[in-house]
Amino acid sequence: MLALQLLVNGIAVGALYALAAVGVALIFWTTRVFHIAHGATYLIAAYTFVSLHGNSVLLALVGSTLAAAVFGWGMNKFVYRPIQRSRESFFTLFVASFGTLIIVANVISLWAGSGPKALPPPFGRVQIGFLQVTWVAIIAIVVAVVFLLGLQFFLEKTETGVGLRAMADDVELVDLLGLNRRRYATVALILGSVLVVPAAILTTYVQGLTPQAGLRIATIALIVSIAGGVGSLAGAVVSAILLGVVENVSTLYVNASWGTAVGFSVLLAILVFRPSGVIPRPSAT
Amino acid sequence: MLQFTINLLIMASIAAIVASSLNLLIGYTGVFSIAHAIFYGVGAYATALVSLHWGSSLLLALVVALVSSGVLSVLLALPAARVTGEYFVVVSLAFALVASTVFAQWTPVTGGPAGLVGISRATLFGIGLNSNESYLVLSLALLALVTVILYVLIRHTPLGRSLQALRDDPLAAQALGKNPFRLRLTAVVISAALASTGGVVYAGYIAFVNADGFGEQGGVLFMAMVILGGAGTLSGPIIGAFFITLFPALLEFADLPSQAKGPLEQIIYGAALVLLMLVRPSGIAGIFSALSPGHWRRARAVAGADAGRQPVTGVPVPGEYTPTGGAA
Amino acid sequence: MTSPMLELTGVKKSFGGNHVIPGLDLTLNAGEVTALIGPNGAGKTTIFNLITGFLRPDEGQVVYKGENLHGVTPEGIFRKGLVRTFQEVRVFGGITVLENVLVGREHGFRSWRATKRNTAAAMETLQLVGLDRKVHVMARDLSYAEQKFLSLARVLASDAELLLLDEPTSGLDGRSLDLVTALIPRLHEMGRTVLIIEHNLDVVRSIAERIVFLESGRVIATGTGDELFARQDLADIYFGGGVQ
Amino acid sequence: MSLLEVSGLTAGYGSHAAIHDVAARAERGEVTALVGHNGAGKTTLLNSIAGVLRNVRGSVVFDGVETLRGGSRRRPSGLAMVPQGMGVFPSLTVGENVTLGVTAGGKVSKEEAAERIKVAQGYLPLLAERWNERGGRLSGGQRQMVSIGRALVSGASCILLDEPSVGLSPKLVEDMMKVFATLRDAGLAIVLVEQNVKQALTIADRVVVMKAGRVIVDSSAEEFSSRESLWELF
Repeated sequence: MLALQLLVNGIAVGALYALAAVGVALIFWTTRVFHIAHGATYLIAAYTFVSLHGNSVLLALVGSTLAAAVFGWGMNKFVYRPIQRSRESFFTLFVASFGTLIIVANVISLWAGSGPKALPPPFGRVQIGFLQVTWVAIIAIVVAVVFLLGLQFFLEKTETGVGLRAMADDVELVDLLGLNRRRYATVALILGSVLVVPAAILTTYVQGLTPQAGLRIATIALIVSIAGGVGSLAGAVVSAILLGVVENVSTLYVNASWGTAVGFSVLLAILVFRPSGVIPRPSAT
Repeated sequence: MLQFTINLLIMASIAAIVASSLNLLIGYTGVFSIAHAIFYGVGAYATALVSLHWGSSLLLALVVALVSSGVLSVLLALPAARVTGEYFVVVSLAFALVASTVFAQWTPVTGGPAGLVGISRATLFGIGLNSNESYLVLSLALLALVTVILYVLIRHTPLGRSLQALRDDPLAAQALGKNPFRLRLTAVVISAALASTGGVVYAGYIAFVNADGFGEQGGVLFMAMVILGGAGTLSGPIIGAFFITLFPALLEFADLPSQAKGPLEQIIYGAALVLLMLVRPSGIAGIFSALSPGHWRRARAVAGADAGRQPVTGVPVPGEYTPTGGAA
Repeated sequence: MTSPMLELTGVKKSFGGNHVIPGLDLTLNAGEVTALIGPNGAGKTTIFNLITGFLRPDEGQVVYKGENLHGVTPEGIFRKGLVRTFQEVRVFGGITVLENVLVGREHGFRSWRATKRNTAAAMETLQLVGLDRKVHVMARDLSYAEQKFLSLARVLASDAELLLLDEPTSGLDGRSLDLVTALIPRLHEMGRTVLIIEHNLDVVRSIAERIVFLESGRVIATGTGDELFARQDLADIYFGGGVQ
Repeated sequence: MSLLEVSGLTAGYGSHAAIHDVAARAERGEVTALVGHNGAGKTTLLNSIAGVLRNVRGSVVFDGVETLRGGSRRRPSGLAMVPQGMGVFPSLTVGENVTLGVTAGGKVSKEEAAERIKVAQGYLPLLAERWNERGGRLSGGQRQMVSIGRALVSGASCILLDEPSVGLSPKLVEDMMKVFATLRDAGLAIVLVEQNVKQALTIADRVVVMKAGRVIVDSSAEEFSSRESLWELF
């Protein structure tokens, strides 16, 4: 019974991880950058929300979405693209991304303090059968489903969405065909950054917020999107939920502080034994 | 003031030892690890445990540190062999997060969040290294030793040449009889063992060990030292380590509220990383090398070394697995 | 009569239902220079990959000096005495020219002691390809033609008996082209066995003792240059049409 | 004036020039066959025309406009490329693969896009038959057709084809050549890189031979066919 409860909690957490991870996946497809600065986007969205939500929740929502989008756009325009123009390696890009995360996290802790921030839990919980589920968890699952389906629709049905999937398949071919790779990268960075907003807000409601959360969430997003199989959104979602579930269910056996470590170990083991990920993309040959 | 300077130099030398050993991976083997602080930590904890249970012999602590970090590093090397290049960055980051949990939570061994206290200063051949000055000598001597080992390994051994060949072109290296798995494994083990010696000095000097700095935060810092200084050069990581350790000390003299200093330091080196990547990815050593001709040419960045390499035509390569499905 | 050094029998390979090598038999005799020619897509590089362990045959076997190479890794195959070059230039850019050559000669810990001897041999090879004045230059600072020479020097300096050269002259012209063309007969004199993929038919004519003509992964004809280039049917295949 | 006119073109990778001082042209309603052995520089020439390469010097005039001017490497619209190696996106459907061609050609109305697709399906019936199949599930020949279809729907007046017949059966190649002939007759300029010289000659109007990065022959197809032997050109 407890296990079932933990399973539900795990799915809720995993749903939020999935939202963070698909953003990273989209950005990786188009820019080939391990966008660890996604953690910075998360912090910017969450802190904007926290500081504005006293005035109006709606204003806070709009504000944090805008902030995330602008940051993502700026990252591409002022960091990734200039570096890519001089044809530097992935590691150069990654280090620059990491540097940005460090800057943002510390500017935030100068401005807002390095201590934890919390939001009042808004809605309490409901009883479903023997399960106690918080409303936040339910909202998290619903929001994740809605956003992921929306993303799926975008990728399947719009011209730009198809272009993004093409990038995941074969970037060089996209170049050869004369498709506008730069535009796709811009779209992916803005879209990916916006997708992290609901994750940032809801996670803040559940777990609170510190400047250190940025690196943690970005690492989760990166490892999840790689373990899921590069080029595969479904894989990212599956491994995000797997991570959430393992994290929570493992507390049956070990202290809760080991949760993430156990979850990561599972994902690392998957990568060792199945380097192409949970759901590998179709082979090019 | 003198003690303050000595303290800084000791910490900088320790950092330089770890950064130089990490450079063997990032700069010379093409394995991009952010997990290296783990082995620094293993060295520190090993020393603490030796000191608490078996006494203060430096040599014993070194042996235990070398062996335990070498053995543990195989765990990291397994994915390094399977997951190549760029993906390993993320794998190592995840590794570092797992390790920081282990350091902080495995209370029976590591003392948990409280850490291990009461570590004594080391003795070498029966002589106690009790003063800070003697630790300065120890740390500088060890840094010199590590640098010499790396120099000989990289410039004058077949192994060093093979590692660099693997870094520059794994496929061609394989065609010339190099086993990528075994080479990466060897490099990771050697590099981890060397890094642990930094932890040995650290634990004896500070006399206290807890999980701070041995997880992802520390890992990022060491990576930053290597990159800022210049990967793939012997001097680069040392320059980077001294820069990152000493530069914040200047802030000590600035009139700033104390809680602002930490973040400000971090912002400075974060900004240095971003700017350097935008302007000159070969690091500070790369800037020097651009100014002076001749053998300094070696100093060209590895961070940018694979730029413009022609794509592999044709074959999927067994043994060169990447999660992109390239090995399908 | 020379003994067969390498024997491919019934080798098949397909990629995603595309039968690149539908069934290949090929024999190389020790000490011969054999050229593989044929239109693009005939499967020449695939054959190299199959021989050197970068790809595994779906069926059939590759036998080197009586030993089946099935399941041997590329590095293992090198140690048995087969070495290859790649179509594109693949030098180790971050180490010197001399070090590049040493990499192909040094294996395991015993080579520590042999460094002096290895260096002498490497220098000799570099002289052969005209890079002896650039031994301490970083490989990435060489010109394209020089990098091409260096990849050749690397395989020559190895102790391998069978050299597989994938388009050693591509992208070269003038003097560089002549240098490579002159080099290959010298390998022959040194007792090496050479299998070469080459599109420049002038080069093929001047160096190959035996030419294997491929089409769609099959051997269509084998013979000397004079024999093959006189045949109209082969010209038709090379320049047009498929197998009728 | 020719639709596409290349002159003094030198291009390559890094510091290595793979083609030197190349001049060539392509006319509307003509098939220009570009032949030569591997490494002769054919693909480099195509890539520099298509604006994919960075190190390009010289002049490429397309439809009266200099496309290399001012360091811009933009592909001229009206020029479509069918890259080497059956370039389809394996996880995209045939429909999505083809529709990307419309996107590559620039903004058009929905009606125009639908019309172009219909026309392309007319030339290549396979496209309609397999519209919802994933690219990764197609055979080599089918992929090539998708790749050609994608070039057609871009609204191009000139199509560059890089060795489209490699790895295809003679029957498929023959069918493909017929498609090219039809397109030529519809007024398109076609640049066909082929190693299969005889095959190319069946539809070519002009033949350009490259060797070691230079153009060594540029002649009409009849003139070229009257040569005794081709061996010395290779």
